[in-house]
Amino acid sequence: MTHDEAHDLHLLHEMLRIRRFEERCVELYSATKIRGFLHLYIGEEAVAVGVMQALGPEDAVVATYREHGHALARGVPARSIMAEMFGKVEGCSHGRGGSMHLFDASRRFYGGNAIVGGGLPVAVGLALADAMQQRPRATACFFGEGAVAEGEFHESMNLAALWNLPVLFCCENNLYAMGTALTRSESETDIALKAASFEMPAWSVDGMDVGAVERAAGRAVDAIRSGGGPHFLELRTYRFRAHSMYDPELYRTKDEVELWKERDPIEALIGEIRDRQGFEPNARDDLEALVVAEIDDAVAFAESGTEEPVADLTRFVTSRST
Amino acid sequence: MTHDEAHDLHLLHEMLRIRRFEERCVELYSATKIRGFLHLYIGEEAVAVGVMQALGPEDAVVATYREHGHALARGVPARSIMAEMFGKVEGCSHGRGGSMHLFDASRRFYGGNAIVGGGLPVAVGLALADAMQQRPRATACFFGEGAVAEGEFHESMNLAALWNLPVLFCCENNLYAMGTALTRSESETDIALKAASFEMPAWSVDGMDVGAVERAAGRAVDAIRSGGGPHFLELRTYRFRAHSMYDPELYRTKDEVELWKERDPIEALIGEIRDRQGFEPNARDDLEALVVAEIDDAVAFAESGTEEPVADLTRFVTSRST
Amino acid sequence: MTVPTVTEKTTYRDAIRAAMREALQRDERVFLMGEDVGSYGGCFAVSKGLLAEFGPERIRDTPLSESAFVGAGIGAALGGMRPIVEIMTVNFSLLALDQIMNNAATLLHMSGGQLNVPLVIRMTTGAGRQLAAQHSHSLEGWFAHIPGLRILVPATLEDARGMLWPALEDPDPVLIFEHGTLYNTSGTLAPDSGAVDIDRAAVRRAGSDVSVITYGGTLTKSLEAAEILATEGVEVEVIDLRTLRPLDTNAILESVGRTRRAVVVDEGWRSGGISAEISARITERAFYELDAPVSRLCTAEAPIPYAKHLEDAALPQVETIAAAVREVLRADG
Amino acid sequence: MTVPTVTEKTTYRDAIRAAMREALQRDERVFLMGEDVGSYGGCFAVSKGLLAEFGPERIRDTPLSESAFVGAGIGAALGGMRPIVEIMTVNFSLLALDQIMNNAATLLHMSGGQLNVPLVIRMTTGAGRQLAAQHSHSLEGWFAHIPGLRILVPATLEDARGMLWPALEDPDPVLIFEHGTLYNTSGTLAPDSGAVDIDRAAVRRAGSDVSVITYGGTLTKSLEAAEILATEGVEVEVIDLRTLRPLDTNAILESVGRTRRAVVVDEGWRSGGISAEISARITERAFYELDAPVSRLCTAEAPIPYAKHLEDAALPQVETIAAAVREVLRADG
Ligand SMILES: Cc1ncc(C[n+]2csc(CCOP(=O)(O)OP(=O)(O)O)c2C)c(N)n1
Ligand SMILES: Cc1ncc(C[n+]2csc(CCOP(=O)(O)OP(=O)(O)O)c2C)c(N)n1
Ligand SMILES: [Mg+2]
Ligand SMILES: [Mg+2]
Repeated sequence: MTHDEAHDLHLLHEMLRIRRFEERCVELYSATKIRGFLHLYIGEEAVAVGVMQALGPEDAVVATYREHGHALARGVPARSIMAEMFGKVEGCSHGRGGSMHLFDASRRFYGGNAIVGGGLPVAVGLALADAMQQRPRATACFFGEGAVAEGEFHESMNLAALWNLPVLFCCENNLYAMGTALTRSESETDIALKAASFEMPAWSVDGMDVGAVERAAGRAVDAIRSGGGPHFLELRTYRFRAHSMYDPELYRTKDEVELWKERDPIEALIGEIRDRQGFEPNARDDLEALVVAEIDDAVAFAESGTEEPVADLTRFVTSRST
Repeated sequence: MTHDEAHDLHLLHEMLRIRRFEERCVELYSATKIRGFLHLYIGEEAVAVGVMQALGPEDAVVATYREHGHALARGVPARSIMAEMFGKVEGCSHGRGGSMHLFDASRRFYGGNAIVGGGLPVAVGLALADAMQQRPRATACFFGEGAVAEGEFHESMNLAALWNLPVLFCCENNLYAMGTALTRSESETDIALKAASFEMPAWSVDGMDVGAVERAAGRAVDAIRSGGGPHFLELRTYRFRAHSMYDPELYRTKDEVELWKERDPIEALIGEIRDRQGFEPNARDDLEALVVAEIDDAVAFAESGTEEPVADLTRFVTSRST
Repeated sequence: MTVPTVTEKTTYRDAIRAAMREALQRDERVFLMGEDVGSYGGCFAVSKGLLAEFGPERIRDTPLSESAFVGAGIGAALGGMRPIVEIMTVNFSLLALDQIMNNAATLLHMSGGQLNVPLVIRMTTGAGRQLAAQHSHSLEGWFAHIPGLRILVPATLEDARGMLWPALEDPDPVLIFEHGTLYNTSGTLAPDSGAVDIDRAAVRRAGSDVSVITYGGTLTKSLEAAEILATEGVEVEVIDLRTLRPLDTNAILESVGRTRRAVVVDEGWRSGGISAEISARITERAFYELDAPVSRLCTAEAPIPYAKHLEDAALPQVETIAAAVREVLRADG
Repeated sequence: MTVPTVTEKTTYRDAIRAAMREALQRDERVFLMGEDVGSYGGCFAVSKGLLAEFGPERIRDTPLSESAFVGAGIGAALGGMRPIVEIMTVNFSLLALDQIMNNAATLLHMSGGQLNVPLVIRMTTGAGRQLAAQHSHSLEGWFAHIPGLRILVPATLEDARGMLWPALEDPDPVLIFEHGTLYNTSGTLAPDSGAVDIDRAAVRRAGSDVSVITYGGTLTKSLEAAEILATEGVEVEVIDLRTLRPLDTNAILESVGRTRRAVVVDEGWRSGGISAEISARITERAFYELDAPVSRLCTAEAPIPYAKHLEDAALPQVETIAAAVREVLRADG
């Protein structure tokens, strides 16, 4: 297998991990093992997987409440994510955060922010710390196109551009903010153009094509690391599922969803591999089996996890409340 | 005198009213008759006077804490403004607002907002009310270029553009927000270009030329009234005085200030009248005398005003607390 | 032909929707604006169907811009409309606090009585649904600190149905906090159920031994605790505050004057919460009538955790309310 | 050659500047960021001269974007820096409340102890300078409602000088509120004046008849009232809270346990203010030791008016504090 072939399989594996992990989450939600809000990333896997390829362990990631994919692609173990959603101490946030608040300081994965737009200023600050300490790092900040209307988006973009900070803004444009279509949330619907108005290099990328995402992110991160300041990627994608578990999806048609499903990033990559290099007959099955095993293990791990003692409820409200 | 000549004199008169009024305010501040923060508009008179020409009594105005000029040009009587700054019941806000909070509901003058950017959403709402009630009105909203960095600017611009609301955004670009130069507050220093990124017609105008301001505002308001949606004017101007009474002006040079003073909007208009039509030898003196009389009267009125009874302190906290 | 019943089965959610529909029908200046109130049908399905009935001008989906659309509500109110602004949940209202405190609450006074802001802001509040720290705040008591606002906390179907209209008639800004766990509450309501008094607290259960003073999401829990205590021979009076600003101090004092003991229950954090205010007022005005110090039962002073057992432990519960009452009865006068 | 004196003449403003300068010299991770902290010299001249000394990387002027630069402070703290973020005045902090409550105060707990936010936010608070409704808030007591924050209120030169360093050493977010009327306060300070304890309240004047519990802008007024009352034979103990979260409850109880009477004075609005919390705590823990109900003296529940006589009437003053004390002494136990 060539290096390229191996890498394609790696990308496929990563996307499958996210897809199957979340499908299992839905089952576990129905089984009331997982509770609270659960936002699925299914359909958008190429975005997180593509961008993460451009980052090294020294870089930082800030994500949203729809962040299972980002956490998995960043290397947060499936076990600790699943345990988190089960509310167990072994979870990556000790069971306190749940689906919307995955954290892993050791992997510089800073969450898991459930206030739309709330992660952007924090990402700017992480990048500021790197800049002030002269570390050639990047901070990738993910958010939806709905966040673009928020004041915090505007303030953060300006600050990052003004101070030439090493931030990679990754706008996941899936066309809807809950039930609000982009055309009803932005006067200027060309998000990359909008970003460019901050004097920041901004490209729009096919977010259903993991290779395209990887290449764009790679170029941007290279530029960022060499002092090029913040960059912006508009990643055009689509969520195949409802906004959350409680969404009757009144705002879009089944046809529209079906049309986008034809551009499934996983099937697209498989098609590409097949066309380009041929695809080992069992390659997909092998990956699927690996993924199932990983998820089974994660679920078993989560099931057997422990509950935090109630006495610890106020532990870590401050560092001294232990 | 032709209509045009009379109109030029009217513009001159309005600008002089503002200039002399504020000069008197400085004296009264030193005499501790006026207290609190006092922000002078001197140098920027052409902006308020030019824009107001385009508005009718049915239109609305939202301003900032640097709003003596807007209030005067809008027709709020000098008496009631001065009484306000003296903290008297006869003041346009009953002495409760002071310099930063001039209100006059009868003239649809909605203040007087001392939170930078805080007036923009309110202006959008006033325009929304007009749009929903199908009234062909405009709401003029004044703010400084410093406000452009605030999230509320971004949110308000988007909402106005998205909903095609009748707002005239008037950005008074005087190059500084307190001591912060535009180049250190905005990654994109072309404010009109920035505004255009909301898909809103945006022009930049010489804010030291009252005629230019009047013409631009007139065109914009015509367009707004006929359903053209929000328009944006960047009015390039300069404040000749300190930010407020407490500003040591460390951030700009005397030379820069002197250079701008050569473009004094009042002298510029006088020069123009002189060149174009000739200028009655006594015209300026006559106007100055009128203005002095008006201000003397206003000061006398304010001096003889009454203090609100302390028992009324909580009156109007709600409508029922009377 | 069936004889019409005097009451109809409904839910808290439907009662709020009915109130909005009525207001929209009754006054053409009324409109609803907020994130996903239209096409999505409301994030908690409260406004479902209203878009079809009233159209997109009056059921207005907004972009994610809490500060701008709350401020736009203020402006629209100044311009003669009667906006109902929905902030999805109280957790996002922090983004709009400048507009709420510095404009909505302030304009009337600061303008010397010239500028009324007849604005209604509705939002969901509270914990109990495993939504974790950023989606579980109970800040209504905290908002009650702000002069110029009226704060309503409907806990019953009648109030869900009846508070909106008087709120819209109020010439000043009114914030209505709907506890997220209440939307599915069901019960019966008279079909002609209409406006309620928004100035007065209500005695939801009469009792002579101790007053439990509460509101919103902890009312039902308090009533359940009272039932348990009744089996122990303790008669609890349960006061539903209904309005957190202005507080109906007289109703509180009247009850405590009789029972001489009080437990204040609320879902906000303890320090500096509304319970502290109620305790302080009782102490100031009824100190000599008290047989025991006023007691408070609030939420643990921590961000709300996701794990169910921890969230349960953080919030006032039937059992902890009952325990707090027993404790106050043990104190000697 | 003159013998060096042990104390130096200074002002509250200079003391804060000296504290910042020391911190900047001592720890290269420390930097200052906010509107006009650099070129302008600080809106209240607090940071004057620091730009020249430390350069624009460490004395960072920000655009007008309170939410973003407070959030950036949070991020920078997560990234290993020790930011001092200046919000010009508390009135503008409302724009940053989402970042403060949902991120700064929450991240450590929500992440299960992984993410410390060693951030210091300084801001001016308070009224008394005729700045009117939108520039006169006293919200420090209101911020003290939020778990996860430490709230400091330096009222003396020692505290202005000495609270910053321990605040920077605190691994968690600390908010420091500087009352605007204090900047010009002058007095003497030991040149080696250094870090102070930020966990404890202080007795600023000992007395046996009644405890006046206060902080910040009303400390001096309370001490003056105490002097007047001393001439009437009343010995007032004045407690300076110094830290509003966590409250030093023991110090309060210790004093009230001796004096058996308490007046809480603060410049916030009364309902739901920090005084209510203090009153409630005293009632809960020292009810049976009290000879009179705890009394509160706060700011009138109104936006602060511009006119001087009205502003004066709205705020606690020496005379009204003295009157409140006399009133509490009249109450019989
Ligand atoms: C400040 C804020 N307002 C509202 C919400 C409720 N909410 C959660 S997700 C969401 C839509 C966000 O859309 P987008 O940014 O496009 O991200 P997507 O969900 O499509 O990934 C909304 C309105 C929130 N979490 N935070
Ligand atoms: C939200 C907010 N932050 C900070 C301030 C303090 N402040 C008052 S005026 C001002 C500068 C504003 O500059 P600009 O918008 O350009 O208006 P100009 O004063 O130049 O007319 C600042 C920082 C404020 N009033 N509101
Ligand atoms: Mg989206
Ligand atoms: Mg300016």
